[in-house]
Amino acid sequence: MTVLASLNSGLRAALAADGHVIVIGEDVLDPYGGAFKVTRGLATAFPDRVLTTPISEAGIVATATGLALRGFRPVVEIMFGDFLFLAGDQIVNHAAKYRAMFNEQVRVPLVIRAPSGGRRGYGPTHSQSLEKHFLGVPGLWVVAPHSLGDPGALLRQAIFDVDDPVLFIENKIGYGEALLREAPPYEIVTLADHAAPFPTIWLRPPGPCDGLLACYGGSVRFALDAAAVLREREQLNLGLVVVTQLSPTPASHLEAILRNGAPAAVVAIEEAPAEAGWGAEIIASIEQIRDTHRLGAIAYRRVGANAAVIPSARTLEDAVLPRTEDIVAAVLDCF
Amino acid sequence: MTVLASLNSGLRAALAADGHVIVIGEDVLDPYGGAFKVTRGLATAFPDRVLTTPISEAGIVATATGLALRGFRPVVEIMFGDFLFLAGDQIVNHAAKYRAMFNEQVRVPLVIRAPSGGRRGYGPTHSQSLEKHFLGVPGLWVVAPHSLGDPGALLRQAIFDVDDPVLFIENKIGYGEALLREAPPYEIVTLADHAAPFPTIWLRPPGPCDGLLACYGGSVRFALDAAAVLREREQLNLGLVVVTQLSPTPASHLEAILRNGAPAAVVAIEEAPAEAGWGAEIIASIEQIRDTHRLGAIAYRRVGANAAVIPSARTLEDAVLPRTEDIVAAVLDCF
Amino acid sequence: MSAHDGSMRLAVTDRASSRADHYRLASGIRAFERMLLDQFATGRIGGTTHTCIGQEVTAVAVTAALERERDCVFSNHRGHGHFLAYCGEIFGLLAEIFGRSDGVCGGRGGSQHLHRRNFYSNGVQGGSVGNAVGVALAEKRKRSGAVTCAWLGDGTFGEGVVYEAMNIASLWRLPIVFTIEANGIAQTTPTGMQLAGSIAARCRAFDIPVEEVSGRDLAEALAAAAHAIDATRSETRPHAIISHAARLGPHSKGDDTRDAAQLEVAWAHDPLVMLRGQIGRAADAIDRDIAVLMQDALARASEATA
Amino acid sequence: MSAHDGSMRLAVTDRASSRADHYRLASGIRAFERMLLDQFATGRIGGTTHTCIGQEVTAVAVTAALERERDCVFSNHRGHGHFLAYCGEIFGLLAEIFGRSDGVCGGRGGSQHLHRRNFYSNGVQGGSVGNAVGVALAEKRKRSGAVTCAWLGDGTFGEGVVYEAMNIASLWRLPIVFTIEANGIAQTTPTGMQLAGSIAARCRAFDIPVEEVSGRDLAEALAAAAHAIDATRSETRPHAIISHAARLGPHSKGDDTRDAAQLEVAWAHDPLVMLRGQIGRAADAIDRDIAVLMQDALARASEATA
Ligand SMILES: Cc1ncc(C[n+]2csc(CCOP(=O)(O)OP(=O)(O)O)c2C)c(N)n1
Ligand SMILES: Cc1ncc(C[n+]2csc(CCOP(=O)(O)OP(=O)(O)O)c2C)c(N)n1
Ligand SMILES: [Mg+2]
Ligand SMILES: [Mg+2]
Repeated sequence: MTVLASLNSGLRAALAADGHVIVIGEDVLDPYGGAFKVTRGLATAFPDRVLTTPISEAGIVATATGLALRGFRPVVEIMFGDFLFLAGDQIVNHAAKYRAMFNEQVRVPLVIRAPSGGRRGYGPTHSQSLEKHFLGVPGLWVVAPHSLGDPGALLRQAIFDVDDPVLFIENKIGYGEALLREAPPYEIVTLADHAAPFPTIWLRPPGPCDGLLACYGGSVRFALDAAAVLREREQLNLGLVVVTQLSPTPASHLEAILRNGAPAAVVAIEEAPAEAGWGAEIIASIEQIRDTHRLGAIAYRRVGANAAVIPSARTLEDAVLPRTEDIVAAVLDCF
Repeated sequence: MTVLASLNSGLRAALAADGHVIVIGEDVLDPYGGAFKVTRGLATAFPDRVLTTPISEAGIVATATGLALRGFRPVVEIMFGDFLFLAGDQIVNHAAKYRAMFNEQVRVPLVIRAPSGGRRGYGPTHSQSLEKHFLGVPGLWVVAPHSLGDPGALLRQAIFDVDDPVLFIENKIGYGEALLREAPPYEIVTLADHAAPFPTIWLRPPGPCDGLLACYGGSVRFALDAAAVLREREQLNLGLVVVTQLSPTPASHLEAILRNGAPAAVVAIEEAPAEAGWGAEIIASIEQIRDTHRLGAIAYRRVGANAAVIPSARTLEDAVLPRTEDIVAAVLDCF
Repeated sequence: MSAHDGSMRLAVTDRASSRADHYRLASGIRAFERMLLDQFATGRIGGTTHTCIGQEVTAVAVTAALERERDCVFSNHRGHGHFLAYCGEIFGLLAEIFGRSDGVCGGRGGSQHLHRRNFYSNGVQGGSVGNAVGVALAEKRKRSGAVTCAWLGDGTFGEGVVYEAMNIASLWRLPIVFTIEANGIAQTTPTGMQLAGSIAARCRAFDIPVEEVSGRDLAEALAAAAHAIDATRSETRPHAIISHAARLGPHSKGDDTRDAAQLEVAWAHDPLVMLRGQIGRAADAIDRDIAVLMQDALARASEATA
Repeated sequence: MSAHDGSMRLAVTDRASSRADHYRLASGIRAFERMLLDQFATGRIGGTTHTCIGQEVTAVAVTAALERERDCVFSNHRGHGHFLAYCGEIFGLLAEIFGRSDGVCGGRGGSQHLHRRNFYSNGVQGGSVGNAVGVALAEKRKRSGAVTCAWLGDGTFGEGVVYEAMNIASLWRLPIVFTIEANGIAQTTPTGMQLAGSIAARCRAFDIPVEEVSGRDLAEALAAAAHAIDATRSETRPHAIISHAARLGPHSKGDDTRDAAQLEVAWAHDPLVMLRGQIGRAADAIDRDIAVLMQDALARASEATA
C-alpha cells in the first residue's frame, strides 16, 4: 500500500463514516480525481459530497470555514501547497481565530490538504514546501503524513479528532512510497499524548545511539537513507525522530526521547530552506528540554534547501534541494 | 525625534531624492496621512507620487511589483500588518520570485511597510506580529526599525540600497518612542556588512557580560527595561543584541558578537508567540556559531506571547503579550 | 426605577412591527453608538470601534425582514447596528466592548468580533463574506430553509475574496443575501476614488439580482429587503441589497476628514430624523426610555465584574 | 542544409503581415507544442507544460496588433504561444523547457516562468494580472505610450486578485488590455461549473469595454484586438478582449478527461485549419519549412550545452 492509496482510502472511510464530511477542491471530480489523485473515486462514491470548485483558493477555504462553523467537517484540497498563501488570511485570520475570539463558543473542524514539495521539475511556483510559514499560528494544527505512519488514519484523525483547523501537508514525491510496517534495524516507538495527539515515530537503533535525525514528510526517506549510509560506512548508530505534528511542537514527545539519553548530535532535516524553518523550532525546543533536564551539550545541524528559488531544470533543482549526501555530511560535521 | 517622525521624514527624503519612489496604500492621503500617520504630509508635498488605493492588499502589492519590475521603487503601506497574508502570495510567489526565476534578468525593488503589534486593545485581527511567517523566504528581506537606530535612514536603505522586496515591520506602540542617541551604561556597537547590510545594534554592558538579550522592533523597549531591572536588582550584567535584519539571519553579526566571548545565557524576545518564531531562528543560528567556534554551553530561553489569539480586552491582552517581568523571569531561570 | 425590564435589551423588530417599534430599535442603536463615542472621548474605552451612525435604519430594515430564529448573519467591522438589530442585547455588546467577561465573547472579540447564536462578525474586510457563503452552503445542505445575510461596505468591494464568494454563491445557488451598505466612503476614501463601474453591475455580472434602495426610507428598505430575502429563500439563489445611506459619524473615533459642509449635507438627510418625523410625538417617550436603558446599561457595565 | 537562417526563430507578425505570415507563425506555434508533447511522451522532458494547441490564432492575432517594440506582455501558465508570437524564439524557449543554461531564463523558469525583453509570465493563476496592472502604471507614468497585454484564462476568473487588478486598472485609467482566452475549460472543469454570470459582464461592471471575438477567425480577432489596443492606447484606459477558441490538447500532458465526441467537435473547428484553408497551397511549403526549423531546434537543444 502506498501513501497515496492510504490517503485515498482514509478519505473514503471518512466520507463513509460521517455525512458531515465534505471534500472541496479544484478538479477533484472523477475521472480526474484531483491533480495528485488523492480524491480519485470519491466523487463517484459520494457525488453529493465531493465538490469541485472555481480556481479560488481563498474562497474555497472561506467557504469551508463557514461550513465548519455550522457543523460540517470539510476537507479542502489546495491543488499545490505553493498556493497556500492565497488562502493564508483565511487560515490565519478566519479559520484559526473564530474559536478563541468567539470565546470558545464555536469550533472550526476543517482540514486543508496541501500537496507540497519538489523534485519533479515543476519549477519555482509549483515545488515549494511552504508549511514552515504556517507554524506557530495559535489555533492551527499542522501535520504531515509519511510512510512510517498510517497516512489514511492520520487524515481521519485530523478530520474527526480535532475541532480546529488542520493544515495537512502531503509530499508529492512521497505519494508513491510504500508504507513501512517495520523498519529494521530500528525498533519503532510511537509517541502520542493529549497535548500532541498526532504521533511521532521514534526509530530506535539497536545499541547506543550516537545521534538523532529529526525529520518529517518528504524528508523521511532521505533521513532513512542517510542513516543507513552512516551505519554502514561510518559505524554511526543514529535514531530517527519522525515528527507528524509540525505545530504545535510536540515537546512532550521530544522530551520523552531525550530523557532516554541525550544524543551527541541532532540533525534536523526539511525540504524548505532551513532559515526560520521547522528545524530551528526543533533545535530551540530541544535546547529548552536539554537545559531543563541538565543534559549534556548537543551539536546541532540543519539540513534544508539552499536559500534559493527552486529552478525548473531538474539538475538545477537537485542542486538546490537537500539530498542524502547533505544529511550524511551534516552528521559527520558534528563529530 | 520619535520613530514616527523619523520614518515620516525618511520617506519624505526618499520621495525628494528620486522621482521613481512612489508611495501606495490605503488612506494615505492628507489630511489623514495613513492610519498611523507615517505618510502624513507626503501627498501634499508629492501629490503625483502618493497614491491612495482601494482596499486591495493583494492588488496593491501586485501593482507595486509591476512598477518595480519596470524601474520604479514603490513603497507600499499595508494598513495593519495583520493583513499581510492577503498579500502573501504576491510577496512570496511574485515579488520575491521574479529576480531569481527570470535568471537575474530583472529586479524588484519594492518596500512593503506593515505597522504591527498589539498593546492597544485593537483585538484579535488588528494586533498581531505576523512577520515570523515571512522569514526565510528566498529573495525577500525582512527588517524592523527601532529607537536605537535611525528608522528613517533604515527606510531609505530599504528603498534604495536593496534591489529586492523588503518587508518593513513597524511597531505601532514603537511609533511614539523617542530615538535614543545613547543608551547608558551601554557602549553602542553597530554591525553591518555586505551579507547583512541592515545594522544590528549591539549594546555592550561595562564589565563582563553575563548574558545576552536578543530582540527587535517592539520588544527593544521591554528588553532595555528588563536589563535595567536585572542590573539593579540582581547585579546581572546583560548585553542587548538589537537585530534589524530579521531575514536573512544576520549570522555574521551574531558571530562577531559571540567571538567576543560566549554568554552564559541568551534570551530571545519577540511579541509573537515564540513557537517557530524569530527567536527559534536566532537560537539555532547561535548554536551553529557556538559549535563552529567551540564555545561553551549557553542556556537559552524564548520570550513571546502566549500561544493564543490576542484578546480585545486590554487586561486580557496584557496577560497574553510578553512583558518586562517575563524577560526578567526568563533570564533568572537561566542561572 | 428603570424604565425597562432589566434585561438590558432593545426589542427587536420583524416585518409586522410598527414604525414606532422600528424607530425604537433604530434610535436605540444610535443612542448606543453615541454612548460609545462618549466613552471613547473620556478614555473609558480604548482600542477601536466603528459606529454606524446614519446607517441604523438599514440595519433595522434588513434584519426585520430576516427570520430571526433560523436565519444567519455574518457582519463586518461596523457591526453594532447589525448585532443589536439581530438580538437587541445592549448590555452584552457594551460589556464586550468594555472588555468584560460578561460580554458576549468574554471581552476577547471586542467591537469587531462578535458572536451570538447565528450571528458572527470579523474585522478583516471581505474574508467574512466568504465565510458567510460557507454558512449558506451549510444551511442549504441541512435544508434548514435559512437565509444567510452577509453585510459588507462599499469599500470592501476592493477585496478580491468578495468576488470569489459571489461566484461560488451564484454558481452553487446558495441562499445568501449580500447586503451592501453604500455609504459613499471607506475610512477616508470616497467611493469615486476606489471603485470603478458600479456595485450593482458587479453583482449582476455574477448573475445576482440586485435591489438598490435608499437606506433613509425604512419602508422602502424593508420592502426591498423582504423581497430580496424571500426570493433568496424561495429560489435558493443569492440576491444583493444595496442600501444607500451616509455614514454620519467618524470612521472610528474622531477621525473624520470630511469637511463641515459635506457633513452638514449628510446630516440634513439623517434617516433617523425622517423616521422620527413619521411617528410623530411618540418618539419623545421612546427616546426617554432609551436614554434610561443606556444609562442603566452603562451603569451596570461600569460595575465590577461578578 | 537547413531551410532557415540559423536563428531558430519564427518570424513574428504585425498588422501589415500577410495571412501566410500569420499562418507561418500560428502553425509554427502548433508544431512547437506538438514537439513538446512528443518529448514529454518519450520522457525527454519532465515537469509540467501547458500547450496552447487550438489557441494559436488568438496569440498571433492579439500580439500582431501590439507594438512589439514598446508594448509589454504578462502571460500565464499557458504562455508558449504568447511568447513565440511576441519574439519567435523557438530555440530560447525550447532550451528553457529542456532546462538548459542557454534557455531564455537559464532553465530556472521553465515553461511557466518566462521573461524576454518586455515579456513576463508566471504560473500562479491571477496574480500576474495584478503585476501587469503595475507594469501598465509604470508605462503610463513614463509616458512611453506602451500598452500592456495581460493574458488570462476563463478559469482564472475564479481568482479574486483579478478583480482587484481590474478595479485598479479602471480607476486609474491604465493602458492595459485584459486578453481573456475563453477556451471553455480550466484543467478539467468546464466553464459552466466554475463561472456564474459572464466574463463580458464582469469586465463591463468595472467599466472596462469588451471586444468579444471568435479565436477561430484570424481577421476578426486581429481587427478586434487592434481596435481594443488602439482604444486602450488613445483613451488611456483598460479594455478587454475575450477570444473564444477551444483548447484542443490536454491540460498539461496526456491529462484530458473530455470524451472523444466532445474533442471531435472541437477539432472540427480547429482555427488553424480554417486559416490554412484561407491561404491555400502555400501552406504546404510553410509547413515543410517549419518542420525543418523544429527539427533543427530540437537537434540543437539535444546537444550538450556549451
Ligand atoms: C483587509 C482589511 N483591510 C483594511 C482594513 C482597515 N479598514 C477597516 S474599515 C475600512 C473601510 C471599510 O470601508 P467600507 O467597506 O466601505 O465600510 P464602511 O466602513 O464604510 O462601513 C478599512 C480600510 C480592514 N479592516 N481589513
Ligand atoms: C493559484 C493557482 N491555482 C491553481 C493552479 C493550477 N492550475 C493551473 S492551470 C489551471 C487551469 C486554468 O484555467 P484557465 O484560466 O481557464 O486557463 P487555461 O488552462 O484554460 O488556458 C489550474 C487550476 C494554478 N496554477 N494557480
Ligand atoms: Mg463604506
Ligand atoms: Mg480556460
